[in-house]
Amino acid sequence: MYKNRKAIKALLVFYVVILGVMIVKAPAFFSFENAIDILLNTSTTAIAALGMLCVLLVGDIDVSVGAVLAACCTMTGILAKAQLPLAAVIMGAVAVGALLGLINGVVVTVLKLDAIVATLGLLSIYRGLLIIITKGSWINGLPENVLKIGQGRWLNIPIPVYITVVVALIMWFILNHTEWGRNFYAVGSNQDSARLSGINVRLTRIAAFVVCGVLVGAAAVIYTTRFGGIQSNTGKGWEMTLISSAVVGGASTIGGEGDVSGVFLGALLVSALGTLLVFFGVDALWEQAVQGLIIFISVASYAVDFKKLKLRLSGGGEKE
Amino acid sequence: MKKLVKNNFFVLILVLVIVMAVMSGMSDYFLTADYLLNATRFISETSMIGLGMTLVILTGGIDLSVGSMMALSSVCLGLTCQAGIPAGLAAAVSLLVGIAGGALNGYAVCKMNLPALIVTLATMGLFRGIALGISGGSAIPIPKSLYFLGQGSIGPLPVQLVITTTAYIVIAFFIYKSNFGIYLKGIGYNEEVAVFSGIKVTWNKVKAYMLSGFFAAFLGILFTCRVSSAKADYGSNYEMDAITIAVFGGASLAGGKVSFAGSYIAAVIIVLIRLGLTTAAIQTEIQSVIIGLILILAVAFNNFVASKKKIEI
Amino acid sequence: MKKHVKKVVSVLTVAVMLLSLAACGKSDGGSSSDNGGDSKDKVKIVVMPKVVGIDYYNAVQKGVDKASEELSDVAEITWQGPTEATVDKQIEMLETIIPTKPDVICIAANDPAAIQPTLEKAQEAGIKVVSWDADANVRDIFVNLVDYTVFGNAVIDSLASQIGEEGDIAIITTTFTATNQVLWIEAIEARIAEKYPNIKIVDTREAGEDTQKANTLASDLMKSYPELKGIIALGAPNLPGAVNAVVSAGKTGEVIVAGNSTPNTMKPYLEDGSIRDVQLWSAPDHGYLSVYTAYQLATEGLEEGKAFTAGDMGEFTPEKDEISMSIGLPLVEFTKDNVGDYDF
Amino acid sequence: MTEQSFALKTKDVYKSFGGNHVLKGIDFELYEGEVQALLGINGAGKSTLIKIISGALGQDRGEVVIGGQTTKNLTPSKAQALGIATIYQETSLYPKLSVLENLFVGKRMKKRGLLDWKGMEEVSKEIFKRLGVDINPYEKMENLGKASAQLVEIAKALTINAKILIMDEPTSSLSKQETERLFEIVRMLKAEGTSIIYISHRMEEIFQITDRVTVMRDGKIIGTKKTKEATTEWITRSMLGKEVNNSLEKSRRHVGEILLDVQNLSSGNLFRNISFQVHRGEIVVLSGLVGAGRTEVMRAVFGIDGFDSGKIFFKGAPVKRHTWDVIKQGIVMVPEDRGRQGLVKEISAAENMVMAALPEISRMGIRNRDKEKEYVEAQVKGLLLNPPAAGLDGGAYSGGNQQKIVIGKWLNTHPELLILDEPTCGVDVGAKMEIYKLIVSLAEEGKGILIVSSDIEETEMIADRIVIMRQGMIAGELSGEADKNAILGLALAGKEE
Repeated sequence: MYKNRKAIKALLVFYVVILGVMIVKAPAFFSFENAIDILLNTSTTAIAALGMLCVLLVGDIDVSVGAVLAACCTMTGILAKAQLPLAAVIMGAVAVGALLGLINGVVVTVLKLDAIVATLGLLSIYRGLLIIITKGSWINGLPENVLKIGQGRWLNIPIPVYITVVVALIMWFILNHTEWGRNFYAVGSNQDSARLSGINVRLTRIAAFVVCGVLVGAAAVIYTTRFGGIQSNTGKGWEMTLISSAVVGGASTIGGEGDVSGVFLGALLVSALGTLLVFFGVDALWEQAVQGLIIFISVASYAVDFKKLKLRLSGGGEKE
Repeated sequence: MKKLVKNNFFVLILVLVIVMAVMSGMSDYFLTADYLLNATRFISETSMIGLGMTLVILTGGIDLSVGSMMALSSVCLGLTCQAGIPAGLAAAVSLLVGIAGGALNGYAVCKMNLPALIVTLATMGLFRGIALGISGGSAIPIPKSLYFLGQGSIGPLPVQLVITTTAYIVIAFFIYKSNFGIYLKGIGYNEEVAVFSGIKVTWNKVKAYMLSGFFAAFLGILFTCRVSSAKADYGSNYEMDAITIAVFGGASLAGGKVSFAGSYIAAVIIVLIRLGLTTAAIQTEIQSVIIGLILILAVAFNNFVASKKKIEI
Repeated sequence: MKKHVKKVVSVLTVAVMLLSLAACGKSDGGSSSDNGGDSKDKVKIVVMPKVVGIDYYNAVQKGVDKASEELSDVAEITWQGPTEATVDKQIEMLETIIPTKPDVICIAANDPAAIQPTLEKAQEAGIKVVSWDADANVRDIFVNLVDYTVFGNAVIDSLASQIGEEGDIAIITTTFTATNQVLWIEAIEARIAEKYPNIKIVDTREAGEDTQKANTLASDLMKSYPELKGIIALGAPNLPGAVNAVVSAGKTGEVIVAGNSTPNTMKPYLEDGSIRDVQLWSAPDHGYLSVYTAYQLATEGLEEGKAFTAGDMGEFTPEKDEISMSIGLPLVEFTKDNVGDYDF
Repeated sequence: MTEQSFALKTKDVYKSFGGNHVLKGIDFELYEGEVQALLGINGAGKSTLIKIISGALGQDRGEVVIGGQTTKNLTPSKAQALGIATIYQETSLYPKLSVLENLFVGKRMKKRGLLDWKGMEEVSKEIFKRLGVDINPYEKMENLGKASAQLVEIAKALTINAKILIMDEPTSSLSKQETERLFEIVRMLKAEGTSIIYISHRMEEIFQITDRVTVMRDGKIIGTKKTKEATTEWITRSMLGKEVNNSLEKSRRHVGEILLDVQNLSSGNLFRNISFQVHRGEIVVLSGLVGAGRTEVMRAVFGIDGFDSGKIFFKGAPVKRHTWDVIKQGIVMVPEDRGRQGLVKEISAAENMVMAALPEISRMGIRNRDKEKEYVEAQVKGLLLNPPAAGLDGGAYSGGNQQKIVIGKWLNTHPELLILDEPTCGVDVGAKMEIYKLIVSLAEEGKGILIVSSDIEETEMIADRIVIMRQGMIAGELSGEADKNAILGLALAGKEE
């Protein structure tokens, strides 16, 4: 149950600084509507980043998520176009995610490959197959009943925001209060002793990939229904967004570390960056550089020892 | 030579021969001197990005920023030339930018103790962002005097081929013959032992990252000279190519174990497959499936061979 | 010894898989029409888009396929493009195609300058070069979509007429590195300077080709510039994102959106009035015309001022331009009345 | 005795790894409620036997009978369910997780299908109380020291009510006090009917705590005796298959001028005001309890960690800040944790042995293979490396020979002062003597030797002078003739007894 408070602390400091700057520079940023929009835009990233968290927790990584997203979106589109009921559409998308996650997990664990290499190869395979199958065409004109998920509101708050909160709560619960969730941490922290403790390491790692696939599938449903159309090249470069979100939120890329609240804050920062920069009036040409810089700084800030900093601020130099 | 065989070199050569056979069966043009000489331009470029990556993987790190660094170097070259700085000096500036970028990566990884994957993920965005910002996104023409580097030939051999092969030989020779090589190997396998052995761990690792940045920047120059203009969108996804090559060539991402000869041959194989399939008019999406499969199978096969060997000892 | 046998067997297995994959790839790959006949007598034409696997070029491919079928007895047409819209991938593909000595290469260049040496090489090898979609610096003829200026003007004119020729507008583009985007934006800026002194471009941002990003950007722009009157969204995936943002902010009619996209994507928005018109051209026609132009170039040659017949599209007359000559497509404006007539 | 029932029995167990026969027909018997010592030099097959009993490995042939029940395809979880708990030598903990989490991985408590964190916390507090230690269950594991980690490892075994407890060198990083407490726990468990397999290289412990002794050699059981009836001679002879000479020549050494002079060294709350000297040709042992700050002082001297105040001189000149400069000055350090700090297991012994000496061997950064070969061969011969070849990967050698490789690495730099941190930790009896002899001969050559050791017998045998540290400070200094009680008194209470 150890929490990586350091990352969350660093992130919170970061948030305070950013919000402070925004209050001075762009008060228009602080509106209910904008807050809701930011949450809405975070929803897909946050949900899928929680999936990435699971894979990172067991000490693996999944760079095929962008292609999995595209596959799940396509499935959502096809099923919705076939006028299937909403539940079936969701089930279908999630099932595709789970299946691809399963393939990822099996390839990584059974062939004993570095996760980054295996999922890199699979990324290329999924993308290729997807274009071959869909012939690269877009899916448009989804029926109203499914669009409600992405576009509907309840109590003036968009449905995806609720979904995100529910998924986050479920993941928090799984990761902290179930055997499986804790096994993710154990496997990522020390695979050998996990094996000796009687944990089925291979199955646990596969499970992490499947959970990741399922959550990407859930994100895909929202992604698809928000705009009612799917491009076959959806999700290109998305793996970097998800990994950044998880890592900025304090997840370790070597496993065993990271939690839901951190990853949620990380996803929020990563996906709100674009909005921040628009309000801040950063020249669009430099947007990417500034984004990279902010992510760099936020990650680098973990290297700062807060205890030492505190010591120094409160009179410091006691050591001498 | 014994060492090479041990590094799955033999397997790679066999794969190469098979690839050549399959490709020449699919297209009549494949096994012609012209075609293959021309192909070496692309092979050289891809293998050069793999060279820096192989070095970084040797230390147990990874460098995702190479593709972006390539774009940044390209744009720097274009802008400095445009500003009227002589071509040679402009190229030197680009290389310096590469080394500086590598030093930034190295500093964050080694001095601040951050995971390489994360640091270089961030600088990947940063470098490309800077390239975009300073260039404004548009293509910048470069002076004709530079074309030779990308389009010229030395005797019958394309310039890139000569440069990259030389770079590989120099680096491989250096790693084999110098203290630096065994230091990197020691650091890659067990950093703490290296610290206790009085090896300048930080400095040696930073050097590896700087070399990676240097080669990425060098590639940026060669590439710019081949296509005769500089642009901020060059080199996207090259980091993935680079990792593929290094791992396919026999490197272990855990560090310590790499093969330069392996990386070189791996680049030849991967590029020849890509080019050959294009020549044979195979659709790119099918190509990507094939290349993905080959990557997974080849690495799985390498692991299989390695694990067999361990038991035999 | 045993180990070596095992190695060889495994390698052979991989090779066989590769072969079979490649073989099946070849059989259903592309629109090459190898339905018998001696291919040596046929005119070989390679058509290369900026990128494959996106909807727009699929629409173009339909036209290419149609022309390819009509010309199947006399020409062999291959459709090949990179999976990423970058010039380096395109150059690499071209370099490997040149040795196969096709008669004509039709190229939609991702970057006109960068691809120049490669195209020069093709010409030296006796290959005719047709640029289409996006121009190149070296070519025998350019099959233009719609002239960049004409198109840029049409977009801004449409927007200006809807916002009363005054107010703040913002532009969402794909990337700052894409040539057509740069030229369109230049045209739009020039037109504003010339005709609409009261319109001001307050911001230009890139969304890639990502509907969600365009959507986020559009809503951010509306909040950041409360006075915003119009948004120009360039790039087929970006326009629906921008329109969606306006609709969900409840600002339909207050903030006008204009831009280019495909008819199927925009149909629901055109029909419910969220957007008045969408500028584009007929993508299948473009592919069709490019193939016929290439065929004409390879067989009878093209001369400026001399009309030729492009299948069922009628006659086109090449006109002189600063590099060689060009022909252009007519602009199509999709509205809710005609959007049903197109399917791509 | 015959009516006593067996807690565990193995019948004719065989195991081989790729043609290498590690176990050759083991019939091992453990009575209920006894503490049985399992002894053997490294490579005798102890670890393999234990892994088979605890389900981590499967046997090729033979049976494992637990509690009268013949097991089939034993796995770690099945073994656990049968009441077998193992405390491994190399700590098998989860560094990034909390102590609480570590205690319960694989056997977490549940309430209505959910994890019962409260319940687990209570149990953990109870166990720590029983162990008499104060460890916060919510502390992150990697923040704990090695001794605390070992205690958590023991606590972990207590969380399942184990019927059979296997302890593999449980005291290797425990202090005397902690060891005593551990023994109390062992006696308590024994009284409760738990059977214990106890593995240790420390003879005194064996006689203190065990009921029977089993000695293994070469994959076979050589013999089992009641501890009361066994003698040290019998044990060592059985382990080695020959008599060992336990005496060391101390007299031939000539103590020269001061080499190392540490003055008032302090660093945070790790250590304060540390002063001592090491002379040429002298063996100084830095004794004390685990956690007294000895390793930390050595790391500071060697330039691995910094320090706040104080001075270190070597041959009159200040010692430099960076490890590479310190090595050049003539100081080297054989670290405590061979696997993690001393030896790169994946590269050859030869490469390990030249790694630190490269600046001297190479010219302008380019390696000189011929010269390297000379250096390596000199060490292989001088250190009696076994097998006498340096081409194998470092990890392929036994513990004692790995230690020789590490020492060889340093001798190649021609040091004048060697710091050895727990040089015989995890080294079997036979190899221990070889290492002692080596250390003595180095001192005879006129090198200064500084040893950190927690092994009192070792200290008595080898030291010319003993510096004792306690709670980060120097507690006192004794001559090499001082007896155990004096050393222990200073280490425990800060005064001689």
